[in-house]
Amino acid sequence: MGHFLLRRLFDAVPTVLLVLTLVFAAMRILPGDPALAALGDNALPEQLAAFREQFGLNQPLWRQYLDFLGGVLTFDLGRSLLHSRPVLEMLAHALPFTIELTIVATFIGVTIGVPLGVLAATRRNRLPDSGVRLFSLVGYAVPDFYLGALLLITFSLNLGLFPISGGGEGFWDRMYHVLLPAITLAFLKAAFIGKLTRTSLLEVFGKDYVRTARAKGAREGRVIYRHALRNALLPLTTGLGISLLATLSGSVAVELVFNRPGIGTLLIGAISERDYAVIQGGIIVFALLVVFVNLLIDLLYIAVDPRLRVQA
Amino acid sequence: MSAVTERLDLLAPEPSRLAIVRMVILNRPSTIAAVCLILVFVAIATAAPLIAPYDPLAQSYIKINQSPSWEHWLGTDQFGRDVLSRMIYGSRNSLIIGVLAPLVAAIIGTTLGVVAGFFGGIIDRVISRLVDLLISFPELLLAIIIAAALGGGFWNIVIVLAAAFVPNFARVARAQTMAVRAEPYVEAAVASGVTQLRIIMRHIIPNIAAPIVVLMTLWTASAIRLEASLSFLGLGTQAPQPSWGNIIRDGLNNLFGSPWPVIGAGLAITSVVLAFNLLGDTIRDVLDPETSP
Amino acid sequence: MTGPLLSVRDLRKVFNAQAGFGRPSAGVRAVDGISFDVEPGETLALVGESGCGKSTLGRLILQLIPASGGQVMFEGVDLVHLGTRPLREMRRRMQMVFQDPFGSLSPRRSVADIVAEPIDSFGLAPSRKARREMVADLLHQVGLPSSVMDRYPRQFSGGQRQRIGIARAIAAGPSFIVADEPVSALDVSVQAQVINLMQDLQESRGLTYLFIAHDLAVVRHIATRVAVMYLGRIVEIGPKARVYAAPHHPYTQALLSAAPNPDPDIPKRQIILTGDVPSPSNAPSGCAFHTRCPIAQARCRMEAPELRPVGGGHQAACHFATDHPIPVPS
Amino acid sequence: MTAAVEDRPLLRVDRLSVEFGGPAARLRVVDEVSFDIEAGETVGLVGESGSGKSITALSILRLVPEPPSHLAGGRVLLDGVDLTTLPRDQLPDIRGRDIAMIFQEPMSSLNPVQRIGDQVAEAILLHQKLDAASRRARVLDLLRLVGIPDPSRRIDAYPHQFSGGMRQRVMIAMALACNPRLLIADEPTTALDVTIQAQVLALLRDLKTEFGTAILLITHDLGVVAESCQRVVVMYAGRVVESGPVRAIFRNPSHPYTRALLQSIPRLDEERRRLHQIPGNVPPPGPLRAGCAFHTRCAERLLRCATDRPPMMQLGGGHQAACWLAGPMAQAPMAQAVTP
Repeated sequence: MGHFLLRRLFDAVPTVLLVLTLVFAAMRILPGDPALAALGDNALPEQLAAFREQFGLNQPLWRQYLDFLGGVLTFDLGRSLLHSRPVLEMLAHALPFTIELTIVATFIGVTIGVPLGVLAATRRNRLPDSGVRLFSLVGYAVPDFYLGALLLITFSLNLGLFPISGGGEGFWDRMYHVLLPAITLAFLKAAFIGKLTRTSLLEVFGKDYVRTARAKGAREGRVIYRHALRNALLPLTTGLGISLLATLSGSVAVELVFNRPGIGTLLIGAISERDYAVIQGGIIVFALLVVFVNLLIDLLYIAVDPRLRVQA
Repeated sequence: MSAVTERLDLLAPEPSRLAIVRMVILNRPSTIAAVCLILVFVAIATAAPLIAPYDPLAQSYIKINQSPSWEHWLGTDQFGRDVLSRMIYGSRNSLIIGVLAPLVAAIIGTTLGVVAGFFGGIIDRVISRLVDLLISFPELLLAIIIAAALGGGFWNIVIVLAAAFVPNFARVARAQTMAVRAEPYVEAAVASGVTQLRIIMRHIIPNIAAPIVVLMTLWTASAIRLEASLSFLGLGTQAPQPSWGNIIRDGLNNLFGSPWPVIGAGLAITSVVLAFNLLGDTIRDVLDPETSP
Repeated sequence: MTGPLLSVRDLRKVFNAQAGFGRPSAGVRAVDGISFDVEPGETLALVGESGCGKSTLGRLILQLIPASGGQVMFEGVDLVHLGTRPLREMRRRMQMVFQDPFGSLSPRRSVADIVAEPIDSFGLAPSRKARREMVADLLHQVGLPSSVMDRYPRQFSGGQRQRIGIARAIAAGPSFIVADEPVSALDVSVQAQVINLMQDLQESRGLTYLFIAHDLAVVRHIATRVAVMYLGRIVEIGPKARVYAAPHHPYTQALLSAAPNPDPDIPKRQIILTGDVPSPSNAPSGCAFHTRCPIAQARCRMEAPELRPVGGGHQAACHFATDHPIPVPS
Repeated sequence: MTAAVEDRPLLRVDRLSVEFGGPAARLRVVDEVSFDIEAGETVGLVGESGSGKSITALSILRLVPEPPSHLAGGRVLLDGVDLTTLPRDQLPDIRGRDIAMIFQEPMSSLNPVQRIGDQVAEAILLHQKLDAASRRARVLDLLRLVGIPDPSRRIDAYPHQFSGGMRQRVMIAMALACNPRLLIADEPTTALDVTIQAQVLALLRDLKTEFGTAILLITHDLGVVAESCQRVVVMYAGRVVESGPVRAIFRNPSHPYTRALLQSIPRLDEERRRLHQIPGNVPPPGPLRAGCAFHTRCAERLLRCATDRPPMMQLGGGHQAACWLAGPMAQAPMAQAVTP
């Protein structure tokens, strides 16, 4: 058990390093001079020089790389050009909104998706099964921001049941604000998880040990929940990981539609305003979130699959 | 059913491939609908200049944010441009990117996958390491990072989307290659003195083609959706070029006035992506029966 | 060409299981120092249970997997230390028949292309027409109508696919064939057809077989000499009649007594070994069989016995292998 | 075998028929199969692949998924109770308690994510009112009984920590948990090495003598049948072609298929120049066929064999064969002649 965990932790370090290098390189190969692009064409030469000085752009690349890495380790991500606030502070403010959206969306998505999948698998080729398949087909196709816009139009604009924008203050108000965007993401996740549950269950139904369970006299209910679903958890865990990551990236667009002050809005805003430090910070946060989610899924995997926990 | 056919201790003679195709397509109305929709979509995209009522870029200050009318079936956007024409030209964008990006990704990804899977050793470890890293990133995030670096624009999006898909093709190709390489008929080829290159061409590629083609069809759907998302985020097709994504983006700030541009463009994306997903499932059932759920 | 067609000397193969994180593992000694000769026209059978390394040995001899040590002299040439180009030339003289009828034929290629693969690879067919004639003749030799040439493997039964595999194996006119459990996956009645075919081809084309199998009855029928393997080593080797009549190694005795005989009246002198076949990754010390051997002594744990002659070209690797078979504990 | 008290066998399979596929392509995989199993007896159900032996066995406990299969006729009487007409929700009461089953693939027949102790205890949990402690004790006894070393430590292990032979022993322990009167073993040793197979077959024999459990042994290996079974049922293309005491079948095979089969297997105990070859291939499952299923490959076929289906001819002593040539006036029993 420890061995597998240790290896996963040990793998995470180079991954983070590689990600940071990718981000560092990405920011440095922007077409044109970053200072010019940031300050605009009519910027005065000394302004450009001050900007380069501030961002150390005129130092040798490896020097910039070390400062960059040093900064990340000491949580000093530099200051935002436009809002002259430390990037870290802006990120810290925005992060909770993204996290809560992802968690609520995942919760709703899984609690709808898994039962739907079980329903479809156990009543194969009958109404619920084709219903779930249609639902997942649509779910796979609808772009998240489009669904968000539709829900926004009907529930917020026309019916006025939900706020039109903002993240809300205080627990209940934030929950009130997060619900509609979470439902948007949860709809797509339920479709994905539903289909995945259905396919993994159907695959498990074909396995020999399910037949053994029946031969022992277990009734269908026990066969499904005690044996089949328990084994379907393995592929489901991978599916959950993929869907968590998909929600993270989906949240960017949905935050824009619902005007939520999350990391997504921050990042997209920074990109359009060419605010380097914030872009860099935003991408780093997303990258670290991805690595964290992957680690989380590996831990879940150990809990679910004894073969990883216990050596032969 | 699979357990039962095994249990039959015997292989019933397999129906010819044509029979499967006919059976799968004919008795699935959804597939016929999907194929028709794709054909319509392709027709619109190719004949865009002929059927679009107005020039998609023509602005007019007097007709800003008009709701649908006989003159403008979907109304106009904040620059007075005809939304319907922009949608028609936008389909061109989606089609080309939707087909091009997965194609480019398939070629690069499959080559990497086959090389890693067939030769193994250090090449395999390096490629797999990179693929595992990139695959852990959702496509959209990867696309955003690269788009942020490269900026928008048609060819950049193709590169962005292709780069986002390459890891998936590489991983599928590698897994399939290793599976085929372990088959006795490849060992038989080695024993018959067939050179490695010819083994790849004659045995590996034909036997991994099916899952790759299925992946390409499914990725066409994702490419169209991702292009729309990127354009919506302002990282894809740059204004004033029309794309379904940025039509929705523009339409958002005129939701009060007329939600129709958003609803129209959204519907277009959803139906085309749905059609390609359906097509992908059907192709999988025909080409790769074992893996169909 | 006098002397053996094939002589294997101290052949080894170590599969290094993934060196664990930080702790290099010793690796799995799948083939642990094996030597034997095969005379032209002979059928040497390799018998043993799973994990004994018989399939690995077959692939090692044909250089389908690189050897970790030792020598494989084939027609006077050491294959282990041969360059790729000359080795490729030698492949024409030695071919392989596989166990899995469904995996040994590429699903996407026609029977003609499959059978003609060696012909194409060694450029033996001057023209397309000649190629088709050669394929037709080969199919005829294995009892299949030439009309099946353009069909695909999925349209054939297990037995028919094995015949196609055999046609491919003899296509380039080899002198030596490694048959890796060619009939294990077939039904009894189909098994007989393929065994008879292989014997007919041996007579008509003067083939030499290395026949790998786990079914002792099939081996008794087809082999001229038998080698019994356990955990990567040969524990007994000799002419079939002697090994079956008077097995000298306790493992061979256990194998022969365990194999069910289709005759209810034959008294079962059952030697039932206890425990499981140890895994090759941590093979027991000394004689690998000592953990399950009914007559194991202290010496067996310390010292691995070498093959020693017990008369008439018959050898056994056991400290207590005397010239008469070991008394079987009642 | 003395007749049972009320002359009623433990299990009677009477003209059982099973079909697959919809109305368009109806595959008759099991065609009017009949045989009896007396209490405490081992019956071998032998046949090549495609003979329908496994489907027959699975159909006794109706473990073949319906659809795509369905019972097309016949009865399965357990102590007079017809399992084919029993409502489906009452079947679980019989499965594992009166009739238990073990399967061919030890590697995939156990639940990979559940400890073996729980899997063996499950049948007890389902059929007997025992508290957890006594259930665990019972499982330890069972594991010891089937020869698993150090059961107290192994009870909490997972299937992937066991070898093929050990897993098959766990399967047997699981099947015998509620002391069933009949154990159906579907090719229990086919996937095992020959020395391990010997251990498992010996274990089955010992358990039978100790608990009097009847065994229906499904196999394609005639050696296993000769060694373990008292009576044999030979199947071909979904039908029973011959059945009877094991010595009668091996000494006096009265159906051409049984004879050909016995002559085409290489023998451990005797030299044979060339194996007898049954021409043609095992027929794929198809619709109901006229005449005798083996006639296309039978060297001794008569004209009528193609059209008239031979009834089961009684040859005395429970030995019967479905062949026009095997009538009461059958010729002298064919010795195990070496074929010319």
